[in-house]
Amino acid sequence: MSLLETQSLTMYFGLLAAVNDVSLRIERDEIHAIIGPNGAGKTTFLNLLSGELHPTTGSLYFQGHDVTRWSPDRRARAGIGRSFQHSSVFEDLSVHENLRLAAQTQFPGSFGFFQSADRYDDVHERVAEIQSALSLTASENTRAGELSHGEQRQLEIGMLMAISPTLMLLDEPTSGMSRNETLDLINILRQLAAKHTVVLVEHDMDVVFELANRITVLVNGSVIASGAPDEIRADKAVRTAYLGH
Amino acid sequence: MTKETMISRRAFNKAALALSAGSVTAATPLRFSLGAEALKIGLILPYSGVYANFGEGITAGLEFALKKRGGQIAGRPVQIVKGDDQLDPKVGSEVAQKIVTRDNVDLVIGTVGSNVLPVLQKIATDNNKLLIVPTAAGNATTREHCHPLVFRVSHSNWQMTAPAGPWLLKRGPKRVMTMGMNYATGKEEVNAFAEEFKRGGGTIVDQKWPGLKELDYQAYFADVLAQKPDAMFVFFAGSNAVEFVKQYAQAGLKSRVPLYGSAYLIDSTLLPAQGPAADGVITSGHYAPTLGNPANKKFVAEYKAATGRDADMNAMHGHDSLEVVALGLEKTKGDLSDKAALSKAVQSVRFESPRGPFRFSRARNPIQNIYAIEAKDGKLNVIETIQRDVEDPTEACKA
Amino acid sequence: MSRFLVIGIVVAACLVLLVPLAGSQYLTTHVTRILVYAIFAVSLDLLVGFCGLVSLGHAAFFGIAAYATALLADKVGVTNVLISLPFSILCATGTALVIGLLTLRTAGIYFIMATLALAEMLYFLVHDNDFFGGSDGILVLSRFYLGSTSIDVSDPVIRYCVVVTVTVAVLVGLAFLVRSPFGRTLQGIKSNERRMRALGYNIARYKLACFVIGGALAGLAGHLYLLLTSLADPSILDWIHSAQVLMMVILGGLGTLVGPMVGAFVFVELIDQMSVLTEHWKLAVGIVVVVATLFGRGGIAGVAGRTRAWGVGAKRPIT
Amino acid sequence: MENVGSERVDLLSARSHAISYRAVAVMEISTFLIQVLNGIQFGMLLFLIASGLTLTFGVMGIINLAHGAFFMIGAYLVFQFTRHWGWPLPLAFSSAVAAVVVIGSVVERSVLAPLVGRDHLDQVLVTYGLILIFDELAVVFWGKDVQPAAIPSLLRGSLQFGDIFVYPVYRLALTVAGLLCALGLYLLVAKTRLGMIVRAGSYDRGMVSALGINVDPVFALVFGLGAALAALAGILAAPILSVSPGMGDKIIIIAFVVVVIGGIGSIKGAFVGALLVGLLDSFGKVLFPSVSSLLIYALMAFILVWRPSGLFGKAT
Repeated sequence: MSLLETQSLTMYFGLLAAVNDVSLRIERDEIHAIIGPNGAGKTTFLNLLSGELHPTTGSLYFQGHDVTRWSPDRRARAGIGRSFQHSSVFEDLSVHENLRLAAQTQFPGSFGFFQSADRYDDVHERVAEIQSALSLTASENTRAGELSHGEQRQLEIGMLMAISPTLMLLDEPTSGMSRNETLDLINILRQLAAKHTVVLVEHDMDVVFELANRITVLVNGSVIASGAPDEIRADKAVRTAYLGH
Repeated sequence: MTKETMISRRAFNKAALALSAGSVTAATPLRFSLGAEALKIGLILPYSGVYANFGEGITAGLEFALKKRGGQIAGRPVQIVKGDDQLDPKVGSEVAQKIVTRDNVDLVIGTVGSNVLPVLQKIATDNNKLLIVPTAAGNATTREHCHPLVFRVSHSNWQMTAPAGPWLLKRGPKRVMTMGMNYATGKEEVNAFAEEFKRGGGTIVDQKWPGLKELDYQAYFADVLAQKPDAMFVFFAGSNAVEFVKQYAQAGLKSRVPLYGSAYLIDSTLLPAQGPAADGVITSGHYAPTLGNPANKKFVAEYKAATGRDADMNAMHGHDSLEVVALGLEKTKGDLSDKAALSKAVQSVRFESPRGPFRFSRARNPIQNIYAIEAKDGKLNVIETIQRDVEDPTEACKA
Repeated sequence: MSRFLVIGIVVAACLVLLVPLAGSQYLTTHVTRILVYAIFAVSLDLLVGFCGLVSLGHAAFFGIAAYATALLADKVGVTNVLISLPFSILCATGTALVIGLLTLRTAGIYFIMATLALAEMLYFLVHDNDFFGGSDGILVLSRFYLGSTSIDVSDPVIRYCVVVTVTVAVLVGLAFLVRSPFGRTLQGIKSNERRMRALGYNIARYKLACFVIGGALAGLAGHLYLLLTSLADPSILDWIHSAQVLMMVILGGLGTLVGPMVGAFVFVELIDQMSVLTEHWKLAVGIVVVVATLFGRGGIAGVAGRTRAWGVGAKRPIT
Repeated sequence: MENVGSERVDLLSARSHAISYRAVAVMEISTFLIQVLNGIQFGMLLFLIASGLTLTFGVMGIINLAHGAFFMIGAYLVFQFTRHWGWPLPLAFSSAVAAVVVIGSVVERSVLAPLVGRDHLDQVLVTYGLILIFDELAVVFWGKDVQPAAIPSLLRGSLQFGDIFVYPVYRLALTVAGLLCALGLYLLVAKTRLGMIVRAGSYDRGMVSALGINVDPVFALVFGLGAALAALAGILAAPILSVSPGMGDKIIIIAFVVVVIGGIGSIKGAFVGALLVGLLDSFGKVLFPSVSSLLIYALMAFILVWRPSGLFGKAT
């Protein structure tokens, strides 16, 4: 059984099919990249997987359950975590608090009404781990809104790490990053991939071919190719339609 | 509470207050021997909000009357402390608290809204102050809630319209429809009329109670046409009265179903805005500026000369409130410390008010004439006296 | 918490304790009233400032509790606060639960208008119904007591002590609440709802919990208000009343605990002083509200926070 | 005595219920027709105000509680121009609308433009503050008394068919004026470039700026149009309502109910919402008098539970 399976997933905006009849299987432990030109429907597809959008037709199975109509939070609790294309951190809150909010979802015992949130040690430890893994410890008391763009992207990944999802949906994690920051992030993602299944939407082909062990190409909402990186590299249709040479 | 127990508790209360609060002002002897000590009157009225013109009119009338008395009552100079209750009980209770307990006035005159009066009365009587009510007309004030220190100068709601019941029957209409704003005053005034009308053998075909926030009464008029009553008796006040009278005339109803109502429907502040729509409408009330008695002629002329304004019901209420205080205090020689004597003195006040002869009932509500007043060409004319010496039922008053 | 704030709170607490000793009954009841509104404002701030729920119907819960207390006293003769307090809070909480379930399906302006609509329905229900005393409301003539009749809560000084105790309890409780995981979650929802959902939080449930707690606290304020004035009348259910409390919260500073209390004080005093100075006080209050909202971001607490010279540290992002 | 009194009231209200139920059963066709006319007429009045509100929101994203002030100012200005300055009605009428547009633009530039993109909360508070300011300015300029407004002599009198069907000419004129405005707005929104922007705005406000439009003149135009419509409503309503400080406050909340029922930003929604509220109000007063005040709020609550973004609003 695949971890995630989509069956003829289709999403219309008005008369435009942003995602058209996509049937795809995401296997456990793979890094599955979704690529395609701008406007190909990659982010819409990711939103369908995370539950921010509900498909016009088609269905979606996660670990064998039909999750097509599930809300985003229910999917998150079931183990589908995501990052956003434009950093979506809690700008008014500190880095530490951002991570803590993510981490506390993993400790059901940590939901009190009166005891201070800082008194829950297991949550605290988890946050500390992530902070040091991402070298964010120094800026833990900084307002997230004041972080650099690259740091915000890292924090975004950190929050995803904190909820430890079975399936990670990453929407252009390296967008707007410098070369060095991108290299750091590739290392982090590689470590993550060891423990999680990842669906990666990315336009930086270096990152894609560096990390992915399967690639699906979307053009105008439809899948034109899906396979191992080498196959995709060699695929004529992809080269003409997308890579342009 | 009887007068005796109240008085015996007064001293106790005062001592207790002084002890518990250590209040300097409360502990100051209220003996009048100081002579020139100013008489502090708290004046709590709506100066903003929908009935702000009531507050203004009453104040103007009161200040006029005070000026006529040389600014003195029973030899004491008068200091007036004003408070705006905004026709809002939340604000009213705060303002009353401030004027009664902080400014420590000798007596309170207020207010217009029957929704604000209960808190005002509670605070005034809890602190043993004389309260003169210039307008607020809720029946309960001089029935169940009556109190030896609470005097009303205007009228009770019942008084305003009850005499119109049998009177209207005599005029001809047998089947009457009523309409009144859906709040305490509207209900009391309309129901008092309806009750007396039925007692006399008339029929109330239907009763409508439009909400306070309603703007448009047109929807009710189709029903009036369908049920064809002989007459319509209504209570509306303020801007709602303007809207109702205009819309009633515009709907072509005035010539089909004659319109009657409480005097609040067409008072002289509203008449200019109502214009010809008010012509021929007859209301029942205790006062109109055109009353022919000498006291009124004098009042209207002097008031106009002194203030430049036309006298109206509110000015008369303000004027009479001050007269009641002045005449009462003259009997006690300006002394307010003996509450029983004070209550008795004010109770026995009699004078020729602009509205006609004025005296208090046992429940401390005026006994007065009720007139039929017709609007004609921008004037309010008294066409006849509906009933002389109307007294609000006093059975419910035990104090 | 900065040293300045601690000192400020201690000074304020001392002043509050000294009030009855000043010996003025007016001052005592006046401060009582401000404290009642402070609780009311802080309860609304829990919704607006901590959870991002802008409600124009919050006075409904305040009013329901005041009416529940008045009806209990008037119809049943129960004037023991130990009974009427829980009863009235229960009524407010139940109402908040129902209104919350209905309105939280909507968002943004729709939520503002939905809360306003339901509160207006309650207003008319009470206003047009003789059981609730109609337009004049219910005036409670008997005195309230706490447990035994020897503790007379209608006495200004005792009532003051009760209200001060409750205010402190509410503040301490809320201070713990906003630092708890639950409180932090609310702040997360206000900051970025979409992200919270992606983290797996069931937003609707948290919002409802917040709405109901806010409603219960507003009910507490409503109960104390009735002890103070003895009158439950329709104007306390009016949406204008909600708007006024919203102004207190904004004036004082959203998302803080002390801010709304300061806002309540400033707002009450502002209207009080303005209405003495000029008949056209509404003009002045209107201008203050417009200017304060346009330029005074973060309210009084925010302005004080930005003024570092005052020593109020602006380093801490939250609390 | 007092017990007897309250019993009496109950008896009376029970009686009036019985009568109104009977009225339902035998509601004659002419009565029914009159109520339909009343409903449409009140609806058109509401539409004139609500359309401005919904435009302001759809295009600028601003919730303007002070929209009722334009309604009030329009009525007061006509009063000032005709009564005090003796201007002929057409001149007074058009000058008043123009003046309100100017006042509206000043308000828009000075106070509302800075609020674009800010919290609804800030908008609610600032515009509530504006209500206080405008209402009090009316008191300062024209006093607290209710001011007169007469029906133009041409439109006085009422139409009569048979015994029961009597209807004021002026109200018919008001209805027609409202319908004409609705038609004009429809054409504006359906056929013009401004209309396209409005439609884009009601779908997604981000789109307006994405279309590369300089928003400032558009905002000013839309706001001015909304203010003009509200002023028109105030002027037309003045002869049947009362010209007094705060006259806009009573109607603005109902107008908001209309906007929310129809879906914020949608002119079509405002039109349908206005008719629904107008008819419900008119029939509710006759058929369910004891709860008529809360009916429209109940309708709104019901619609929001059913469709959380109103009838024609963009689903969120």
